[in-house]
Amino acid sequence: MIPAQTNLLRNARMKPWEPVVWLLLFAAPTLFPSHAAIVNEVAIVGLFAVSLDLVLGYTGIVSLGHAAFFGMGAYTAALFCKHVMPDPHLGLLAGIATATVLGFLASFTILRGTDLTRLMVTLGIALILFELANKLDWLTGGMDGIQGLMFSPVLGKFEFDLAGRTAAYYSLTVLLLVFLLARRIVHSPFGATLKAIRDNRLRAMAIGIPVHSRLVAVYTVAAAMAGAAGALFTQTSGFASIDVFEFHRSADVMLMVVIGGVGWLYGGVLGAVVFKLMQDFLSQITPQYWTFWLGLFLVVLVLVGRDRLLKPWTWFRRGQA
Amino acid sequence: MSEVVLSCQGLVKRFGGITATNNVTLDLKRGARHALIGPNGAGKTTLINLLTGVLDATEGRITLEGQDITGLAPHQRVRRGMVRTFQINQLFASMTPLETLALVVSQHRGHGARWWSPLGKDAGVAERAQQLLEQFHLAEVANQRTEHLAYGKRRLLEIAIALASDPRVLLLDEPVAGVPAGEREELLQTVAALPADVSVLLIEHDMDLVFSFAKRMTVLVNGTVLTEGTPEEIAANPEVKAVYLGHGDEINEAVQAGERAHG
Amino acid sequence: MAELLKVEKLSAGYGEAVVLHDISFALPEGQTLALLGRNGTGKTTLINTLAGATRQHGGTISLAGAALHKLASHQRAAAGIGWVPQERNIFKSLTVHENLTAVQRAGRWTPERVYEMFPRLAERKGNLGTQLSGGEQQMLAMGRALVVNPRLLLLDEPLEGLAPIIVSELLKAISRITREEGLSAIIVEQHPQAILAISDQAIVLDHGTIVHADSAATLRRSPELLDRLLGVAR
Amino acid sequence: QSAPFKIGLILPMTGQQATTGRQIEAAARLWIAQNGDTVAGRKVQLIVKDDTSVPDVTRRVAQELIVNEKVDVLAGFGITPSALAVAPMATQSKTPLVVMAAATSSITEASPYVVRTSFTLPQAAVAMADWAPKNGIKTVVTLVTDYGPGLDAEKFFKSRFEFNGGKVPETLRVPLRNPDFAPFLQKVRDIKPDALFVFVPSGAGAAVMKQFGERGMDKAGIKLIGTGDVTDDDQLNDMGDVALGVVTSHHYSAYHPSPANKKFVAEFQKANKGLRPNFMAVGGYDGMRVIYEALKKTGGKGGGDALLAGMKGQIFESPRGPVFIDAQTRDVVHNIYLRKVEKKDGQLHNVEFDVLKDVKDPGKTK
Amino acid sequence: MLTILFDGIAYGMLLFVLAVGLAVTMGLMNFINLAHGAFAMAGGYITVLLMQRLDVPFLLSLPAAFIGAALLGAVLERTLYRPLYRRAHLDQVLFSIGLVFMSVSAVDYYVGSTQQIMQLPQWLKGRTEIGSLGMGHYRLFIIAVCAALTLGLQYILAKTRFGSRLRASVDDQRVAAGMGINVNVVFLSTFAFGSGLAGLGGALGAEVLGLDPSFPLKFMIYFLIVVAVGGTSSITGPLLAALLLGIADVAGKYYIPQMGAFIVYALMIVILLWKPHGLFVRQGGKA
Ligand SMILES: Nc1ncnc2c1ncn2[C@@H]1O[C@H](COP(=O)(O)OP(=O)(O)OP(=O)(O)O)[C@@H](O)[C@H]1O
Ligand SMILES: Nc1ncnc2c1ncn2[C@@H]1O[C@H](COP(=O)(O)OP(=O)(O)OP(=O)(O)O)[C@@H](O)[C@H]1O
Ligand SMILES: [Mg+2]
Ligand SMILES: [Mg+2]
Repeated sequence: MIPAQTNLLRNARMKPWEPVVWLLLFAAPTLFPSHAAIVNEVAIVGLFAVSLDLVLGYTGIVSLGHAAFFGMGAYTAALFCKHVMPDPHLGLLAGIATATVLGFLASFTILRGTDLTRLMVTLGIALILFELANKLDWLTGGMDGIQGLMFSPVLGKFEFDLAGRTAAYYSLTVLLLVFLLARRIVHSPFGATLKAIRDNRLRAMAIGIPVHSRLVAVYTVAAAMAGAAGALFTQTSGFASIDVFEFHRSADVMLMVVIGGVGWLYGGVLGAVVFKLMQDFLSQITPQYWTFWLGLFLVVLVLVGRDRLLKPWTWFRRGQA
Repeated sequence: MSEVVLSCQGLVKRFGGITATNNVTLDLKRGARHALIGPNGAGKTTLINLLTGVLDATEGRITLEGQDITGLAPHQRVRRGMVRTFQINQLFASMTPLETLALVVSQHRGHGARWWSPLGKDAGVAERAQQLLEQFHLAEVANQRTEHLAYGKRRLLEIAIALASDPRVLLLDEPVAGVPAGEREELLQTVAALPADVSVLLIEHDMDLVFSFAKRMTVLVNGTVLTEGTPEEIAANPEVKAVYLGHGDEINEAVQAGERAHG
Repeated sequence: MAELLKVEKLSAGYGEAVVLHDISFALPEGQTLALLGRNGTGKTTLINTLAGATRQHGGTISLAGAALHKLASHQRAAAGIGWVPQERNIFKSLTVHENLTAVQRAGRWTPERVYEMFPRLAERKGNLGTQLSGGEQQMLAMGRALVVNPRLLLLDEPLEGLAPIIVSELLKAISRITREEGLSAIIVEQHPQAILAISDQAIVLDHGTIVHADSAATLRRSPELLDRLLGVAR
Repeated sequence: QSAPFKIGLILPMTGQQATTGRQIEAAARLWIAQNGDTVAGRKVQLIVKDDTSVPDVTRRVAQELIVNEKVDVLAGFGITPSALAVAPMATQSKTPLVVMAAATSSITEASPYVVRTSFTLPQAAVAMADWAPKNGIKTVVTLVTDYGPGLDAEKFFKSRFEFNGGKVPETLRVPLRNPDFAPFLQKVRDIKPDALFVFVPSGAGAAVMKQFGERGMDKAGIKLIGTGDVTDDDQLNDMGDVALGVVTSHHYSAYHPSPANKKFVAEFQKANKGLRPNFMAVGGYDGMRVIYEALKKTGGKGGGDALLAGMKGQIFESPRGPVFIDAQTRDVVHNIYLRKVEKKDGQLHNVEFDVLKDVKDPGKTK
Repeated sequence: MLTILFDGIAYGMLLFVLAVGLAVTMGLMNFINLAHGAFAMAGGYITVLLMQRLDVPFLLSLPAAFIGAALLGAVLERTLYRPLYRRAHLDQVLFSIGLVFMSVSAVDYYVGSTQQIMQLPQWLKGRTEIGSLGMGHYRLFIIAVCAALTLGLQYILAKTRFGSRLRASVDDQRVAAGMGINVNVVFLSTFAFGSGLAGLGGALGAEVLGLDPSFPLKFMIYFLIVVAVGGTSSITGPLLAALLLGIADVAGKYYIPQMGAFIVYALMIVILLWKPHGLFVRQGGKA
């Protein structure tokens, strides 16, 4: 193999620490059975964050309405359970399918414009879906959502238990599968064209990349992944509530991706872990004022930078001129 | 080998009240080494932007290999073999030169939509990328992020990208601006040495380079074609001298003026 | 003639990296200095240091007796520095006219006079910085430095990308301005011949230090010396 | 020494519903301060959690409380979806779930373990629909916030009011995210009904009232009536004179003239920097009583079903007046008062002037 | 009919004052400051607390809100914001959201989470009817203040060099400084001014929109809509956008109340798809 090829392939190779991360994640529900619920939540938002990173980090498209796809997946899974069958696997596929369709349609709104316009258009779409879910209460249960769903066991064997172990493993497995898929995508020539579009759209066109169809493709794929996260949400909690479309869901997932670092698939997962654990931890200590400390964390994180965060002694060193 | 490869008829581009391109008709023959010169703001860059589809023409028609491409998107024109460089570098800041070139080569070979195998999987792509790196003196910086490269190297990469997609028609917009004086000739020689059926259109203000490179020249003034001809004809054309070249003695006049002043 | 600029033992660079070492020279009022050197030898860094846009590590700069090195970048313009940066750096969200008026200071040079010198700019008054051709941006950068009404012009490759006829006119204009208005200038160029012709002095940089200082005329007449210093004889 | 008796109090402590959480927590703590933290020999421990008004967070918090903390009772619940999200877990784990705030009728039907000590919107709305036609109000336009409780209020008010012979020419629904009430109020003004019936989440009430006054609707002869959320005791005093004369129906007023209430209000204010308790607080306070009494009945043993049995059918004198936990529906039965805002001792109060006794939730179909 | 138009204009004007500061920091300084609402909230609380606790008259508390928020802006600019101008937009988002979280909790801690209600002076409470047109005095007052503000701003940006010096500094700090522009002062004063405007908007809006600690989060979307639709390159853009949205919202809710919340969002999406750079772009077209 010529050195150039080795160099090119180096990035795509699995690093030694990667299996370790996954082993730890999968060990968590067993090691800390009492925290299986939060592991499940982390896995779901982690999946959601990976989906956003694909568009935000790798393609440079800001989206503040990612909850639209999450919510679509969530409601589809709920309706599927209620009206078709309680099987979670098929429900998951159904959630993915509707989110994919929605993502494909929505992708045409993000082709043109500035970051700000895209931000607002995506946000607007999620807000409209929110209002729709509220208005169509014969279908969606309005503000109260669809409650009390009972799903059949995963693989026909594992009941969703009260402690949330089954839920955690179910979500982690889906996260792993989607993650591996995303990993493949970003290291492929297709992934490289996405990065090219992010870095310089003009030049990307000038080397023959069909920018619009790439954007449509990646946005649709990301929407499908977000839909999977939404379906998991419904299936592991037994309900779909209207706030799956809420602004704060889109905003939180964006924060997570940025906290973990954009354009690095593990960033989404890491951000989800950090954000959720921190939120959980802080709100235990001070249920009233935990947002203050979370805010402080974000401010400090940005001011000192991710790389220096764990080295407080460097915080006050002067930056260069 | 004299059939027309790229041609435009009656091309007009207006920006609000400004007519940057005014009824330009131009033919580029197969294998041409053609230079496009003209005063600053004459519309040279705009013309390239129109030909490549970066801008939409207000009026006029563009044909490539006999087919009308006026309405095609930029990337579709690239697929038909027309490639350009930019007057101001347009690079992929976060990628390395190696990745950049591998990407361009694989896109050119039709692998751009492949999502299942890694970028370096195809040995042919890697090989071609390596070859380009060496040809453009970029091998030693092949694995640095592009945004950290020195200006001269970035300029070289700009041109390497264009050549990576094996163009049939190559449009170069001031390719050597900012390239070290010693390397300019070498660079243009690389371009001149492209296969004989590749057609090249060059924009450049360095007249030594232009006259050593071009077999044919077009002069653009105020968005309009002033004249077209061989280098000899252009050099001798009084109008061209008046609006663009000058008479070649201004510098001396300036010197004399200066010497007079400083004694 | 009174000394306008005096640089002593100057060292400067970017962040921790020191690019320029121990630079000393002086420039009398009304004179022009050609600053030569191969790629990456520190020409731009020297110009930027004079303009206050790098990190200075040591040495002094004085302009007409005042200690320039103690001033912040924006105060140096008031002290009499006009700067044409190598990459032009036109303010892209301002129109041509605003690019000039935003930085204008009282003095002989007004936007109108700039338009007389570059009629092309007058025609493009309302264009945004991004809507100019490469050469027009170069002209605007020159005009923008002039309306600051400086005593010392710092020109970093001002001829790159200009049509030959403009190059010669600009050269004439520079030599006229320095002569008639007592302005001093430091000019960086890739093509030494053109610039030496209108300069009084020349210094050659290599690896961030001055390797040769001479009168421009002498250097111009010795191509073999130029070739040795710069690797180009043209 | 047996393990402490744990009450998991899940409330919105941050965000727009934060006042709800604040009032309920303060009331619960007041109850403990007044009645000690030991019941039938069992130490009572209160675990307060923030659910940020997001149902899935509520659910996870409840799950952790049940699985890790092994709480004996879940309580709190600021909004209906949160209560609904937890209901199946209450059933699954046989943990009694005491709803102290959320007011949609259907919550008690979501699980046999749900007990409510707050109120239901239909109770308040229907009381108003009964009172209004008797007091010269023949046409009413309703204005409610477009979500579960609002729709409940609209539905029950309208049907009962029309049953009583009144007319409802228009029902207006305000989006949840709505900064300006001007267009809706203008619409009402143009219709000129005898009265405007309003339900908005507490907090928005002040804005409605002010704009109502600003628009000169009172002068145009339109009365403002509504459920007690509009003249929430928590804020009433700051609303100023626009609130004077507004008639509302509700189960609790801080001005309720009973010794029990006087004591409750005084001690609540003392413990909370003068904060006036509102209907949320009384829901929390009574909820604690229901839990304490149930625990007593089990002799300190606890146990989900035993506690639940102990909660059903409790009758007691609350600061709001007599309260009965209907053993059938597990929902609260209490008086609904008609009140008018008046100035007493320099402060604005909801002064009760009429009462409908022992109102059951009309929303229960079974 | 006319009354609806009037209400819509007043509402739009209010949105404008609240958002214009953001148009300045985001559009002119290119800084994504989601904490804008926090400054508005600061202005609102300054007014309410001054009036409630110190009995300061309403008219005096308005400038106090402006100055207070501006000072707060200035202090934060010097200490926290300055190093972030050159950072990636996403970092700015993270940072300013962090500030919002902190401000929400801090206000909750010091003032409490209840709605603050302020008492307007008597002369602002009335209403004037001219034929079918009914005008609330407070809304008239808002319109007057906003009109004056718009004219003032327009003057500063168009007739003085400040606007172009600011944009020059944003385009290229290093070179702007080299051309003699005191970049730090330009940024500091702009930021403080933008924050002050937000504060004034918060003070004016407290009466109509309500005021509680979640204010910055609740209204962030509205500010962003105004700025996105109006485009970020002028003052007239956001003004017209705010008016358009205000009128559309009020009229929509009046005539088709069922459509309630959809109208504004749908309008925004349609406008942005039609004109991706906002309604009003700086002359010259495509960038
Ligand atoms: N977007 C635009 N809006 C308005 N005018 C424009 C725009 N782009 C270019 N122009 C004008 O069109 C004219 C042609 O510009 P162009 O860049 O094609 O010139 P050029 O021949 O490449 O010049 P140079 O040799 O200086 O690069 C210029 O005068 C320029 O000001
Ligand atoms: N921003 C920067 N940060 C760090 N190093 C830099 C930076 N800019 C330039 N340098 C380094 O400083 C040295 C001198 O660069 P400078 O730009 O001054 O050279 P120059 O003589 O102007 O070259 P050119 O002819 O290419 O313009 C080079 O080695 C370069 O790599
Ligand atoms: Mg050009
Ligand atoms: Mg240089």
